[in-house]
Amino acid sequence: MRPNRILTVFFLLGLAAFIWWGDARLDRFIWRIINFGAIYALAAVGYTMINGVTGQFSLGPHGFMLLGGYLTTLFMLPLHQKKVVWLFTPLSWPFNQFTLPYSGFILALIAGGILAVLASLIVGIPALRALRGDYLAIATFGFGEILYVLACNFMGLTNGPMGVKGIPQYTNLKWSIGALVVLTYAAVRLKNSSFGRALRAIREDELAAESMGINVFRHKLLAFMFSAFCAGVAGGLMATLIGTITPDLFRFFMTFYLLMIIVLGGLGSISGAVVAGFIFAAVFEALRFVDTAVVPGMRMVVFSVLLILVMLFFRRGLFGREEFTWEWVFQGVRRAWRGAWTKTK
Amino acid sequence: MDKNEVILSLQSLTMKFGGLVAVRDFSMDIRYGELVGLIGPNGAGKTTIFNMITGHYRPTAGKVIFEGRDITGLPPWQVARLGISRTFQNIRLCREMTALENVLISFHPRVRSTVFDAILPTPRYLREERKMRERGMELLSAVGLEKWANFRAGALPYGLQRRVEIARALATSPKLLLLDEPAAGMNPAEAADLMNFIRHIRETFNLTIFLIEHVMQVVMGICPRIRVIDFGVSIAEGTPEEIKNNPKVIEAYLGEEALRA
Amino acid sequence: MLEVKNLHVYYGGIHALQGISFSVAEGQVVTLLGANGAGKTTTLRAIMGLVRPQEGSISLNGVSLIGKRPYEIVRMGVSMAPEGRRIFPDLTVLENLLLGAYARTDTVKVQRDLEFVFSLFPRLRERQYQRGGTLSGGEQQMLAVGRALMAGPKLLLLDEPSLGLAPVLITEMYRAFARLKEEGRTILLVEQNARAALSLADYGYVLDTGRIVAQGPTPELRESDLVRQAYLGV
Amino acid sequence: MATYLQQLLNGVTLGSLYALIAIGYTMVYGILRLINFAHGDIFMWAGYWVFFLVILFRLPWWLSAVCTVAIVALMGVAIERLAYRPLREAPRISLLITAIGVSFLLENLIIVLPWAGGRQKPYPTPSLMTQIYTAGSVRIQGVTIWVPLIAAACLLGLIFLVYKTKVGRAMRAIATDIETTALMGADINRVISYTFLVGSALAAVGGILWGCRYPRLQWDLGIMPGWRAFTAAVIGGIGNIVGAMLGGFLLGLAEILIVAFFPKLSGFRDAFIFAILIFFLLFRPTGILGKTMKEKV
Repeated sequence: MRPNRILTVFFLLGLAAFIWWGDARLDRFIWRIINFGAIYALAAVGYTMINGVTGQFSLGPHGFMLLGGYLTTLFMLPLHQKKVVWLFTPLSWPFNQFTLPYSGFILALIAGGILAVLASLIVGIPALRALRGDYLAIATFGFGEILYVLACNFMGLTNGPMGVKGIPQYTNLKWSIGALVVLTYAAVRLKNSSFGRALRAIREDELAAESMGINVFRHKLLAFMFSAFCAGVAGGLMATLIGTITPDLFRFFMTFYLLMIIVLGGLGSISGAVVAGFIFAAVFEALRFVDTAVVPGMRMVVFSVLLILVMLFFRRGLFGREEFTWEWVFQGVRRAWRGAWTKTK
Repeated sequence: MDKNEVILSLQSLTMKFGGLVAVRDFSMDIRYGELVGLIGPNGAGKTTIFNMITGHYRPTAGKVIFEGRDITGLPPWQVARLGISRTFQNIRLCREMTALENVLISFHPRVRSTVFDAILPTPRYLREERKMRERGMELLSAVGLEKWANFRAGALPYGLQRRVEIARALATSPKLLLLDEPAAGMNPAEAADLMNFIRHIRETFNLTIFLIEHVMQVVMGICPRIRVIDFGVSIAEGTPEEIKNNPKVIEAYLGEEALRA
Repeated sequence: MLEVKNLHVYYGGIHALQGISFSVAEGQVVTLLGANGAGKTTTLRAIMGLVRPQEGSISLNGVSLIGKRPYEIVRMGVSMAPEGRRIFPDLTVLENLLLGAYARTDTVKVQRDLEFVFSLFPRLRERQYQRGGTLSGGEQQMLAVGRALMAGPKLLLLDEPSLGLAPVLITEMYRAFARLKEEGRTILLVEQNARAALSLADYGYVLDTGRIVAQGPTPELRESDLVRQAYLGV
Repeated sequence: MATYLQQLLNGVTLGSLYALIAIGYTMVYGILRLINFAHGDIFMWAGYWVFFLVILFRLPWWLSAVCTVAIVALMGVAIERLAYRPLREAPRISLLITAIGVSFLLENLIIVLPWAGGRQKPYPTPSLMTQIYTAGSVRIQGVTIWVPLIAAACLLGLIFLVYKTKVGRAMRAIATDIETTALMGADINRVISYTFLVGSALAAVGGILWGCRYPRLQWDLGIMPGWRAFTAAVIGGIGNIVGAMLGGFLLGLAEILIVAFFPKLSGFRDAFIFAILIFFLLFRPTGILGKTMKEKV
């Protein structure tokens, strides 16, 4: 085995140990931040596949998260709670008939992801074929908003704007980081594969890629479906972390957060999306005191200014389009070491 | 392969943009193994003809027949898969990717593994990927680029970018290669070099080549048959010698005789 | 009047101009000849401030144009009819022309120049309320030249005014240029159509892949085989 | 009959408001190919400026309105100068992301401002607008008359500016070809600033009048009208000023009629707007009046 593989194995073992320890012992506040970080990172990894790697600007991940969130909720909410929540408009069949035990959680998450993928086909098949650039962005944004309106109005499924309370809090580090690791691995593999090369070629020069025989539309759709799946799973995890779900949870600001994350991480960098996802969650919570102590809403002011500044002065983000590698770490450490050495001299 | 069989037949191609007729009633047959030049002053409609062949434009009228099959109006990626590949007037490389990756893009349409093979990854996928890289390196060596395989395409000097673009086109295993002003922006020495290179790849890869240029001396050296167009209309065809002495051609390039006074 | 020295421009990775020098004296018509890709258009774009040269100097009556923005250069008295005409298709002919005088405030002189353009190209007067996009290729070229004249330039740059025009129209175009020359206008003319250009110009330069390979008074250039060679490779 | 007329007038009122906002989207898109996400928030800020000036500074209403138009127009220019101009050479997507950032900033600044905040505020409506006029059996509120009139005056003024003045000519020219416009001796940056000035001023007028019709102020008040106006711009053919006006009126009428005759569907109103938007993008991206453009290979 090459040394990098060994490092990776050790890293994963360490991560597993951390999850095992963290779920039991970690301070609840920090535990929550890390969970949120993993969920944001997960959605961002998918989002950067379509926006960054493929260069097709979607503004709709909040819609896919909404679908995943609601479907997971409908699967996992205990029957007695379903009766309490849907007071005025009864819950539609078949969700009023059953609920899944904890062991079915993974099924619910995957179902949420699949529902999001189906939705991505509905919007993606016409839109990715005909539109690009900001027109595509607007169409996907519109789709997300339509889902929001539907969520507000289809009382029988969503209980409308009041939302659903009392969702069992199944999400923990095992689930959130587990899903993140699995899907990030898939994303990295995909990006580095022949398919990923095709996606990057589409970003760089769609016309050239098409002239070399690549079915551009199918590949865009592939990336879009992957991003929808990640968003759907992330939505499910988020609903079962917070314990309540409302349409407002997945409005456009959610896409705004994800956009911040992938821009900060470097558009097209998967490792950048992961790192920035955790940073975002941490800063978001850390700035909570600004909201309570200073003025509510200050956080968002800070974030919007940050986004604008990144775009104006730091467009490459943290990682540019590069990915994390162990060599990169070694080089960094070596450089730091040498720097320290020369300084002490 | 019969040398006399027609590989590409353009039949009365016409392309209008709004009121402007870019190409009018253009017909031409190209036979297997030929190296044909298409020349004409700037704005004569040369690139438009290429775009109609490759499916970037749908001709207003007329047909494109490739190997006996009507391919008029097929999308570019299907045309490419049938065996027509091209380069662009202003080099269109994926600049952020390496030279090798640019070549590998062209192999992608023939990848058999599925996305899931790639994600897992299955042995089948790994084998395919390894083979692809080997073949990509072979191709780059064949065009003398092996040293530059892992350089960012956008960072290469202009002449080499041109070669990478040709290598990428070759990687689709084309039967017919369309080169759009390959010598643009090159000085005479570089252009001569490139012409040798084109001759070389034509023999190595057993290609039919259709070449656009507007610099006549570039084409004269390598194309046994040349077609000249002006204002979207064919004005002459023949050997370099015939073209050189054709009064219509001289007129198109140098301007009207009457203005001499 | 115009003095270009040792101009180098890199353009999308290409060393498009490799140190060219030339000058245009007041009242002269000077032509830059050369095949496509020789760097003619790049030279004009550098003069107009649309591309930034890496090295070299451009000066108009002793004032440097380097680093100036296009609109400042127009206000200093240089205007250009760009390659491919680039008229504004949604604006009327008259509006196109008036736009050419954007930087000018002396309405009387502008009106006089408008009359002059109309007398130069009577067809533009006939079509002054038509949208630019509805004009034929030749008329669009007239409009592009007329629009450049409306800036009241000391130096007029013409980029391939015969491009894509039928021979009859080229003749008509050059007749108009001849009249401008008679009036003593200073013109820098870029052409692929060597014969037309040489029939008009006083002095010519031949460009090849970013370098000047020949120059001289036009009668000399016309007699030399060089032009024929540059174009036909004979 | 009276109700029809009433609804028709309502539709015209709403439509003229959309038209005022749509102009800004369409002009900016025409020149920069940017969907200015922040435009709806510019509109929202206009309402708040009237509120600040009338309530806090105790200026008379008409003076507040005039000042608001000026201030908001300058806000638009400042946004372009600070956030968009540095990205002139950058990929268009960077510009769009920045615009989204500006939009969020403008919204959240309102939430943070001590005099505004996240809660609803009442809009100071002048009595002229609330007055009821009766003509036979038809009772008409002041707004229904004044809003379309003021809007029409503004739109006529705009048409004059764009089609009859030098700057207007440059604005139209720049939309087809920035570089050649520069060759005409026009300072591109200045023309773009003018465009933002005019677009934002019209949005400000829209915001002031919107408040008269719906006298509640909230930080997210600009979002949906903004999207409707953008949809109107797309319907009319984005980049086309007359098209934006037409699209605005069509959309306003359609919206009022749907709400009036299918009240059950009013909850889905926004979904319809976006469905129309997506429909146009997919099947008629050039809108009603737009022309097709071909990508150059």
